[in-house]
Amino acid sequence: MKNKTIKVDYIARVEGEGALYLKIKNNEVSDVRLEIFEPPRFFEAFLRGRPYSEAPDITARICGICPVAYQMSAVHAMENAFDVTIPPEIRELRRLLYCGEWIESHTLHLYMLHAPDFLGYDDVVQMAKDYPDIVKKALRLKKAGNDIMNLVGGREIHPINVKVGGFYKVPTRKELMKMHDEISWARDAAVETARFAATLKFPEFFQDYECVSLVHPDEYPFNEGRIISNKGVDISPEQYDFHFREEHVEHSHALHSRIRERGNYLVGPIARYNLNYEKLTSLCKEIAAETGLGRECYNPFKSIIVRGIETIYSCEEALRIIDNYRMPDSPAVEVEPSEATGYACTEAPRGMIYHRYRVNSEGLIEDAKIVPPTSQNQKTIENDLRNFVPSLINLPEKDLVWKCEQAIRNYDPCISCATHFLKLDIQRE
Amino acid sequence: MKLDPMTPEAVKVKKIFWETEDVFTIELVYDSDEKREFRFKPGQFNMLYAFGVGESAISISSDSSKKNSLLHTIHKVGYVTNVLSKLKKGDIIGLRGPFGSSWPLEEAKGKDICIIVGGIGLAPLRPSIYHILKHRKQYGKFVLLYGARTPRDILYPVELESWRKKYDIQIEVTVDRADSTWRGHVGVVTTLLNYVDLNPEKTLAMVCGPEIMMKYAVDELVKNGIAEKEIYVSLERNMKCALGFCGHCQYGPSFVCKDGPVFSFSNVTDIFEIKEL
Amino acid sequence: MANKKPRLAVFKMSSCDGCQLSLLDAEDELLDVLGGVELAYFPEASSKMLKGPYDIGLVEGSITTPRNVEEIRQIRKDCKILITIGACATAGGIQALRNWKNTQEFTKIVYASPEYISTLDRSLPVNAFVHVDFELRGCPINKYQLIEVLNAFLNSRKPNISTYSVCIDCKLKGNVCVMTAHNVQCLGPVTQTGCNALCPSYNRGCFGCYGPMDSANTAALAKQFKEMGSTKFEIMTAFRSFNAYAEAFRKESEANEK
Amino acid sequence: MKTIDKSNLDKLIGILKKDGYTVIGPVIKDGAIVYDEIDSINDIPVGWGDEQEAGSYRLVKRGDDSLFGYVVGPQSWKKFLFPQRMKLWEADREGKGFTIKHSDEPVPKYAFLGVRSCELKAIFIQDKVFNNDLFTDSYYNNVRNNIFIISVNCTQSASTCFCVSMKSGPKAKEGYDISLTEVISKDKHYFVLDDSSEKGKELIAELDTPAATEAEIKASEAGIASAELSMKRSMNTAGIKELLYHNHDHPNWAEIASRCLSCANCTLVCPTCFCHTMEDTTDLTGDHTERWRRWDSCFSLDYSKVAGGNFRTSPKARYRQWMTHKLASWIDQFGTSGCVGCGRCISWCPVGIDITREVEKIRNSPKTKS
Ligand SMILES: Cc1cc2nc3c(=O)[nH]c(=O)nc-3n(C[C@H](O)[C@H](O)[C@H](O)COP(=O)(O)OP(=O)(O)OC[C@H]3O[C@@H](n4cnc5c(N)ncnc54)[C@H](O)[C@@H]3O)c2cc1C
Ligand code: SF4
Ligand code: SF4
Ligand code: SF4
Repeated sequence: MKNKTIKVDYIARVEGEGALYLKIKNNEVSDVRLEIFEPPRFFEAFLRGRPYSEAPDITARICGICPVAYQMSAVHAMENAFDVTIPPEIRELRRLLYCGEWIESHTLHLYMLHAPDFLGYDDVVQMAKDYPDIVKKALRLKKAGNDIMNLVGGREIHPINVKVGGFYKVPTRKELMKMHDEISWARDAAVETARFAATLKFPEFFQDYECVSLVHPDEYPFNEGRIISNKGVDISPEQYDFHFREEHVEHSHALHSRIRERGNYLVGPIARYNLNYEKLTSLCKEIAAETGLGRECYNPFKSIIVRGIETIYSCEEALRIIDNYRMPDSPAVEVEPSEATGYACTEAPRGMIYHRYRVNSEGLIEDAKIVPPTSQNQKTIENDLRNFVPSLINLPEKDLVWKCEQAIRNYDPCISCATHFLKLDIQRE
Repeated sequence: MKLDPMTPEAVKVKKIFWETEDVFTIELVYDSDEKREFRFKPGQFNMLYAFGVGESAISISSDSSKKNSLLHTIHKVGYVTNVLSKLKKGDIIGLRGPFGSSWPLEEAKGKDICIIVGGIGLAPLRPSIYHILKHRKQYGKFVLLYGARTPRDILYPVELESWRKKYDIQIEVTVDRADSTWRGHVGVVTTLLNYVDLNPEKTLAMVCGPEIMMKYAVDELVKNGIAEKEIYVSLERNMKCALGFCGHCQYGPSFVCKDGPVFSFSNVTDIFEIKEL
Repeated sequence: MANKKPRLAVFKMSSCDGCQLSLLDAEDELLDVLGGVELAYFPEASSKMLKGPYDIGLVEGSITTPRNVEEIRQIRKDCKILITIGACATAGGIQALRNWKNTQEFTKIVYASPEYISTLDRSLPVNAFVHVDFELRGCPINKYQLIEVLNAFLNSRKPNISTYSVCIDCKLKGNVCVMTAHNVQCLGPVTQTGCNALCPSYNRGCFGCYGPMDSANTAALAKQFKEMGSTKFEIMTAFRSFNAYAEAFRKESEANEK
Repeated sequence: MKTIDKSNLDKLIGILKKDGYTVIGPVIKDGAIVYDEIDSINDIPVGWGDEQEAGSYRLVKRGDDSLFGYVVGPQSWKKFLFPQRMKLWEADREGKGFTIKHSDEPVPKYAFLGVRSCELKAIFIQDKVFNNDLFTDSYYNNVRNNIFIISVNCTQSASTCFCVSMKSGPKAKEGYDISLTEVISKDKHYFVLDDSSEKGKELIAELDTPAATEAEIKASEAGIASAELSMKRSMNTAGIKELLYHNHDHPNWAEIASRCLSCANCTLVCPTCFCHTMEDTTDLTGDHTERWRRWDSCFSLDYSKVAGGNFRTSPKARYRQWMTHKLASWIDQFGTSGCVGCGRCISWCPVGIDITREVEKIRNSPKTKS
């Protein structure tokens, strides 16, 4: 069949609501649109007029899946605006919180949302029937991440302990040490996870992405670094707006982001991995080699292995932080708001987030800009589909739809973030 | 050793049947030994426990001289009573009790008896009615005034009829809302006092029903010249432990669970009118 | 429990997904919970999307678009028991902040081509449109409370969900009150419990995730905040956050507007 | 009367621990003094005092190295005798029936160090509550019968204290195993000790506790007297039962309700408040269930709910219930006031409602009963 119209209403196992529209003409994709009909929630608008100190709590609510990345980006942007310097102990605790979110979120996506695609299940509950041990381990691993979020952040969704300047309360060494054994277990489970991911069947599909990620001289990036791409971007977060531009397209409630000079780009695990491989621990590198991932990855389907590697990293980093922990003298430093603009980029599990705030002399937010990972990837997702679908053109419709959804889920798209659910609507003419 | 009063004991449903659309009666025997006897005084109540769901205070509605089983007549209103209503013969529930004070059947000896009940309030008084009918000679005139919502809500209609036929008792029934079959009184239960002839000097009254109904009934009784100390009411409050520990059923200085539920009106006169006590 | 497993459906309106994620975050109980029901519709977790009717429907998110309105009406028809989960679904959520603003302007702030955006003027709770059988509060909900509600419905018992103040749980936990001991503004005395007094346990004042408790005396608390040194504006923003459109909080924030 | 010094006091803690007691004493947590397990005298807040006012509590440095230089904090001993949450029993479904199991955990054995006179009285009051004319609460009594009490007489008072009015302090007169009065003079720091119980005498025998001199006893009495003299608050309890019973429609109730948050803090900090509720939980299969008892409060709306209505919905009626119960109906129920004058409900009320003032307001303009 050369021309076709297929319509599937919803793509499941992504966070949020959207639709995919595909038009196939002469075995070519003539139009592809990732439609995001997640209702707009206007965060940037109602942040205006609110005290700067509320930004971490409010922006956490943009996304229940990666609230830490949001609230920490807000915190960093505010600290950037007011020139706040954070003692190293607090910075470490913040990294620990990221570790928690990465472990939790990557495990969720890897096992509960993405693996069923490769194995042909509707969901993890069905998968659990055939792979009970794997699923139980997955849940335990995910819980280890959530335990960190709970202790450091207060709770796993919308943590309450984060504030501009530090934390409300910091854990004692004893409290942190209590998690040590479980996280050591988690590190081993993460190694098995990466190995498990590598056993899945991957289509031969490579894309020449412009990978964009934070790069830090000493660390695998969570909360700090320059914005670097493999095609020449090398800027600080302050310069983000000069190089990246958001477009509003008709079919989506999310804004599409582009690099001004070149167009679409990729953020997320693969981008981070390709640009920061050197900063990974030796165990990560060892497993990357063992699983055949190599030093670089351009097959989006293999993002599932990269998530495994990053989960190992997060566990090891968490252990390092716990082992070296010294309780800070005070849970937070004083913050003196002033009229200023602050910028920050941090790495959510799904990719880089950009926050910019202009604050007035009373500490009220005058203007806010937030660019979540999914809107940065949206164009790239569409491109992937444009290039991937022709190879599938002869598949029965059901399988074709399945593959398309799988390709979208490579990105762990979080459409709540982008503003969130997918509706697939393929037309073949 | 006395059993821990907080732990329910297993009892078995011997019979369960619907009295009206939303009121049912269950008959219970001890699960450990069906011959084991229950002891209680008319007016007392039990805490009935539905496994995993919770407990409800329910008055005993059977004849206290029949000791091998207990009857409880229950209005289905919420979680616990809903689950109880679905029990089948042979099912096991928990029971704690009996608790609380009882109707003054000793003090009532030699006196005329006027029982005024509304709705489910007939159930807690049924054991007293059995007692008085059984010892009919010890009491004077015996009047039962009963108000139900509609003719279809009248409890124990067959039994009422047989009492009327077999014993020396005046029974007047009224309904709030009549239907086409109804030939009896319509209106609030207190109006039935117009149809009875009591000697206020030697009458003892027992009243049970919604609090508002009891207020009116007591008012009327007092107006008719019956002394406050000769009027008894049965009160209801939220109840959790039934032992006087949890505090929920406080009614001024009293705990309804152990000082009540049956009170001499003269002991509560001062607080009966207080709103939201 | 009945032989036939009850059919569970999870729906999303305008929200951050956090509340439905709570279910997936219940790692220890997840397989038992989902094993106890037939997962008929839960797009965030499953590709299997069965048509109604459903026995229990969980709805996350507030109603903010014409599309939401249509959906929620259909969901009500499809679900025997409808339970709203979270501050968005029960009170309009953080996005109800726009209810005090002009949506057109809001749209312009965020989107370059506002004409593409279709949205209602206000973000409203589900019960503004359809009857709701049980409301589970929280931003986000507490996963243990969610399991408790599902568990209670499955076992025909009353959910052990308290409607009293955060203070009660705060004291039961043995916390030291941040308001009396540290002069910190805390919404706990007028906020319904559910989080197990999380913020005070972290030396922070409650900011009201679970919305007003059953008899919230917000005016008295606002007066106290003032005496503690808060400005009207601070009091206004305190009440106007994640449950801004819940009546008691809405009124108090409006009383402190000017 | 004897005296004991700090190091022997520390030894006493050791002896108690060796005897299998969990020793509980005052410790600092998050800016207040609470009761928790202690290992030695070093866990006790040295040199700290407290400043309390209606709706406010602050720890302050005293400038000496006293061990007990503060009064009472937000917690009381009731959390050990009558825990906030406690499983009464659990049950498993078995066929059509079920079997009930009680906890086989050993009953805790507590030694309380630093029980103030008002708190001791509060314990006696709860003894009456949990042993009424018909029933005894074994859960309470099992723990209660196992405790060892070291009381401490107050030598200072907070502005919120009014134990003198309630005849419950500042000196503990009975019911302790050992009582201590701390004395810090220019050159000496010691405690005047009274061992009134057999058990107390037995333990003290193992320590170095010289007989107290007259001067030492005098110094300790002077400390107690200064606590009494410095007490700022008071409550006139004459005829208080009738006063409150006859003023249930006093306009002040509505006025209080305009300030009261119904947050229940007063009932939870009160050392005598005993109201609790029951909760039944099930596991997901529905085959295992547990009955829990949890502190409740007359300020919660569910407290007075019954099928089809609620006996006490207005905050006004809830506050009235609390105060009238505490100060009036308690006397009818248990032969004693329910208030020991510890002042906790005053300090820990977030809006600073003061029970002594509210009584005073009613007393000053009583509505005579018609
Ligand atoms: C002394 C006494 C005797 C009673 N006798 C009878 C009787 O013979 N027949 C009858 O049908 N009903 C009787 N009731 C009322 C009966 O206890 C309630 O209707 C029943 O508890 C409702 O429980 P539920 O779980 O079905 O309702 P829900 O409304 O779901 O109740 C939930 C909770 O509220 C509390 N509660 C609700 N209503 C009451 C209430 N009225 N009294 C105390 N606690 C309540 C219970 O603790 C229960 O756990 C009596 C009540 C008392 C106090
Ligand atoms: S800290 Fe807040 S929630 Fe806790 S008791 Fe104080 S006022 Fe209540
Ligand atoms: S803000 Fe209040 S309701 Fe929310 S988590 Fe904190 S204490 Fe709980
Ligand atoms: S009522 Fe107040 S002062 Fe009296 S004992 Fe209770 S908390 Fe202390």
